Amino acid sequence: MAIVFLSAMLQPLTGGVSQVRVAGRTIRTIINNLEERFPGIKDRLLQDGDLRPDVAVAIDGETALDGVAEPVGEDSEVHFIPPISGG
Amino acid sequence: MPKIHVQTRINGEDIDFLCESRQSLLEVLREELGLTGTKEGCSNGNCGACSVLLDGVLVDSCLVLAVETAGREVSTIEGLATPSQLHPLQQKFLEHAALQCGICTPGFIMAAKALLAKNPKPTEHQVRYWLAGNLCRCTGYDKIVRAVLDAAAVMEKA
Amino acid sequence: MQAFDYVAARTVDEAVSLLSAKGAQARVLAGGTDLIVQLREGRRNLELVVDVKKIPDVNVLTYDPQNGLQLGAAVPCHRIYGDATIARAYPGLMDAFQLVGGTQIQGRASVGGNLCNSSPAADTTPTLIAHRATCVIAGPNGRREVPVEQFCTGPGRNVLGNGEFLVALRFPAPAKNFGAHYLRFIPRNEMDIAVVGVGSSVVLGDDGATVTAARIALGAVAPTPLLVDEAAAALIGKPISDTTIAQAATAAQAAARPISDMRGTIEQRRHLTGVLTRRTLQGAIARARGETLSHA
Amino acid sequence: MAEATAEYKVIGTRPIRPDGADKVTGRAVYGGDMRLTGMLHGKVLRSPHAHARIKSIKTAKAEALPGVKAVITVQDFPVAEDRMANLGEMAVNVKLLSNNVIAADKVLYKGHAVAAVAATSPHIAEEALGLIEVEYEVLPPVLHVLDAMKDEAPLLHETMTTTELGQKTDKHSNIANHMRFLLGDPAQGFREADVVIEREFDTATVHQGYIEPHNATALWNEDGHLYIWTSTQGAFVVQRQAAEILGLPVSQVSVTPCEIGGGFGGKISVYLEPVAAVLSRKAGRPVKIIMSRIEEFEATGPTPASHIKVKMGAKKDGRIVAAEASLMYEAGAFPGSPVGAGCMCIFSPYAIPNMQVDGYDVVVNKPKTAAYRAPGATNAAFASETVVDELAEKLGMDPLEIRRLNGAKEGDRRVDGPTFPRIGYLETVHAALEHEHYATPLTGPNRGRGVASGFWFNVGFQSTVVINVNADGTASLVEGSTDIGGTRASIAMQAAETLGIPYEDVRPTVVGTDGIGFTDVTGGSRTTFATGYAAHEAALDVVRQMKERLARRWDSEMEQEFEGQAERATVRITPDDVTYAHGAFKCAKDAGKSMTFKDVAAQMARMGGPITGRATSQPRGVGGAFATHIVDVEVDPDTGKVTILRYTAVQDVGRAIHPSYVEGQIQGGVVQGIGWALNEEFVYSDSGNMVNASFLDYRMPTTLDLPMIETVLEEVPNPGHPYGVRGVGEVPIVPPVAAIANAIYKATGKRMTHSPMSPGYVLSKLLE
Repeated sequence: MAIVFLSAMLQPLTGGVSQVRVAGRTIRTIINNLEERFPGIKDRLLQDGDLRPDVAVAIDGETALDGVAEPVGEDSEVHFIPPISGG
Repeated sequence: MPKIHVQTRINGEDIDFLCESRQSLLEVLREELGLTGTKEGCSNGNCGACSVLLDGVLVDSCLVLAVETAGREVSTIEGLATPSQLHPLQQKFLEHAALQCGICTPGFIMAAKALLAKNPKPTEHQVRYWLAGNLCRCTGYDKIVRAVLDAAAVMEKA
Repeated sequence: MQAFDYVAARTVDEAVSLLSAKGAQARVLAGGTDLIVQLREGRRNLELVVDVKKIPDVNVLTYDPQNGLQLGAAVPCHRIYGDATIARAYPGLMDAFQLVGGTQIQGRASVGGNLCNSSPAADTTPTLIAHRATCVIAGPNGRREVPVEQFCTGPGRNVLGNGEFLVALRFPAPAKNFGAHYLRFIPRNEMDIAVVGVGSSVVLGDDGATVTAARIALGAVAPTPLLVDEAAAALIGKPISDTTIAQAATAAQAAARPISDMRGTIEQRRHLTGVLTRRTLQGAIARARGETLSHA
Repeated sequence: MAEATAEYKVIGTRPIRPDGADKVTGRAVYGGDMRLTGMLHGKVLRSPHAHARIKSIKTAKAEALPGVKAVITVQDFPVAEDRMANLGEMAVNVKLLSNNVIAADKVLYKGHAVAAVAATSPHIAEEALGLIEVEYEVLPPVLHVLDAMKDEAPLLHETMTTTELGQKTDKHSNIANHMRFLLGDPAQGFREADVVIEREFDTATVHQGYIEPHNATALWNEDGHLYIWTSTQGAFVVQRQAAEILGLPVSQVSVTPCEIGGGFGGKISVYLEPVAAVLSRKAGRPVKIIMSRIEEFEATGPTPASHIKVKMGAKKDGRIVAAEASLMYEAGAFPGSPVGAGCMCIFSPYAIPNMQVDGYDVVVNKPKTAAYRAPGATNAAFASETVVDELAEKLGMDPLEIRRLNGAKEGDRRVDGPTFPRIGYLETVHAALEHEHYATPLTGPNRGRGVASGFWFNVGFQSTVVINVNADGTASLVEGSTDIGGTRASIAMQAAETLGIPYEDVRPTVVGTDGIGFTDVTGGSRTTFATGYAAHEAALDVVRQMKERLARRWDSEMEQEFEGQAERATVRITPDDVTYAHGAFKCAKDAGKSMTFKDVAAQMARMGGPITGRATSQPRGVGGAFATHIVDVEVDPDTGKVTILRYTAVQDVGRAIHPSYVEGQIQGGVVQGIGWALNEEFVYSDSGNMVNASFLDYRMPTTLDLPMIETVLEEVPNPGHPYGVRGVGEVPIVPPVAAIANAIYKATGKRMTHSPMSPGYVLSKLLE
């Protein structure tokens, strides 16, 4: 069960919960499971089945590259962060 | 607007061209004569990217009307190297990585050439004072000053 | 850039006739480092540009200890301080002539052009005033002379009438115990327009301690460069002291009428007027005593 | 710092860049140098108002001017759809991007493009601009972030509502986005703190200041294909933006990147390319447009002005226990400032248990901001690094000691959540502490020494590299990363190292969208890292193919030696039996068999034909970069003018591939930071007109304003790269503003809370 960190931006939907263990071996299933627990959170993360353009996923500190298909380890840390672009 | 026929010398060659009186030497070099080595950075004399020598004197070619060059001698970056070899300044700029994007490099090399002709053994401060009319945004100037000092030393020996 | 005709005049008379025919629609081209920028940015529209650089009279550069310096209006800065004798005779002039723009600008810019552009912040005018320069003007009615402190009449405006243009500047030979110094304040160390500029000169008595004559001229703190007699009065006839210098600085601050713009505020300019008056007087006094100032 | 260490032959050396001769002789072709047959010159008509509605545009008089071949307005562009498009590095709203290229119904900043002309000369085109009649309904502008955030402020976008903590609201406002990052319990943290410092800061709008103006040449062919030549940081990103704005399939847009005269993030968004394209289609001839320097300042993408509040609390022993910040950034005319990156960088050098950072993205009537080297981080570091300095002073600690005590290391958590991988921040602090500069006391009146640290993420993104082996044993490397800082060399060096051949034998060529696979921008400090990664992989591909060819050759030789004998079955040579080191292939099963790289290359035609290595990369393991800077200044008490006496920049560079160009990136970033700190700012009139839009009054440092910039390359190899490379280009610009502010405080006793710290500002503080 990966540890999903819920940022300050998502906490209004999670009643202030900032961390939760969620089952799922890809980001897609993790988000689906999150939706069941915190309705409305899916729309904040996905758009037409893929990550929203203004959302990026970091797994164990690594920015995920394969979007919702990204695999997630058994006790990985998952963070939803803004995407970064350089100068 | 009738064009003016101008006869001048560029890099040791007699050149003549037609231009309007409102065209700068920079514009004629680049757009009429295809000598695009002299670069445009600001077109109002504040960056030195368009530096050339006019009768041996360092000037911004954007602030010289092309018609003014009649009967005078213009030297641009294209005239610096010999067929077989780069000028020591060109060589030292490469060895010191004294350029990154390179847009200011022709202007700096022409300015440094004018400096060393006047003052073959300049101090660091004299190099910085002379080159203050040339802006560079990539290098922070450190390696440019070192390249000019190094070229001066090499040319002094030659 | 608007289209215009270009003529390279060969003589003063030819230039005068060309200029008179076109009035405000014609302008003299010497170094061009102000004029070409104004034309390119549409701040000035002309039908005719009269290039004077081929006229001998405006390229004069002569000096002798008796008659002083004759400086043609179109002589570029680099030629002036390139002449070792003149540079040694007038260090106070060289302070300003070496500052106008970067090296490239000094390859073209002329002192006459800087004066005729008549910017309140012109680098050369305060030191021309401190050196008691005289303007030699040619025009339809022949030649006339105007003391340089009267030349500028407002931002970008001067006494030149229709068909007139500046031919040369005359400087008296430096008097015994004469010393002058010009400083300007700029945010960077090069390539800026002066926030404040001050040109000061003094003549000392033989004792090297009393001031027998003085001139303090301010740049960029009034619609025109400003000769401040009250500041000179604080020094003349008195022994040199920090007090008299401070009084001169205060008088200069009082005379200044600065504005706030992108280059500086009123308070900053008023403060700097005092600072630069003090520093230029100290420099002028040192030179009057024969010392040389370390230079950039 | 590694010269060619025993470990590597090429990496760590300082060879001459392959494009060097062209650049020092003036032969290199930059975008502005383009000359095509029948080429017209384009000029853009720009709004004189900072905020106005366009009522009508009449172009008849302009079209009638002899020499004018085309006049266009927004009507000549396809209607831009209000949707997001993925452009490689960034996602962008197509409607907002298009409206910035050419105004639709409103102009939102002075200089906003309204129309454009193509003519047989630039002068005629300029005259024609004066004949275009535009009727405006002028609206009140809003020019400062704090004013724009007020409820009663004039609204730039009537339909825009605020996204509050990720949730779309229906509140109409100039605040496009309010985001928040939270870690731990800041309120509790501040209760435990023995010392708390709180300060507010303002930074002015600043420009990248690249010396080459924007340019674009376009030819929209009669067959519908669009060719673009331009100086850009990313040909593929220009291709996608042009395709989106002009409604073309990507395959119909070919972009050739010319040499680029500096970008620093400012040459990623398109401004001229779509305009030149539409002019070209209407005129039926190629069109070149070059921006004037005034247009560069008024109408490209500066970095945001900002207002920042910072509050930090520490225990007596110096441990920072709580930190809060509120960052308000001006996005310019359209939403999308780098406030998010600023929020994630502001406290990143430190491991702090309780942090809250709020970021506000606010539109104002100024040009839309674009990236500028570690975008958003320098503003933030100015604030946080000043407050850290104050904490040290209040606690009687050396400013580097408090940084060492709190320095972030592997496993510490950033405010946005993820933990750090192996990083080198503490190494930079230790190196600074032990540096001769820091050990040498600074003496003399009105002098002060300041320190500051900085962080930047760096990015990976996508690159493609192809390596063609030549018959003489040399290699031609094809890549898509435009070379602004010597990356042709740093990429060729990595390929040469992996191929085991000399650097001089690898000839790199930068090509456009028709010549290589997708490659992201040269930016984000990624080029030597990510394109270098692909070059390494492509080189491995070459070696692998050579091993396969050799295995077949040697196996067939075995066939002769064992003519029909039984043992033949046991001795088969497979590629796994072929080893390669120091330019020589050896056969593990037969010491007598070996061939050099050159031998194999020479016999390719006999061994299966041409060998082309190919690799694409989208690397993970992007190593973030840290820096710690030391600066000595002298302040003239009479004028407020600050002189830089000495500057030392310590930076974790992972592994320096070409040390001269790594030093160059650091020196260039430091000097841009010095300009930002001392004299660079956009000065606006009340009506929203930039009054200092020239290199005369937008004061960038000259040679005479600076000493030599000393660099210390700390090498903590990035495990995520085969050669340990970290991005180096952006972090050097992060510490300077704060370091100089801290130095001025030590020299004058006055805390600086505004940038630039111009003589006028410093004097006003001295006279307080």
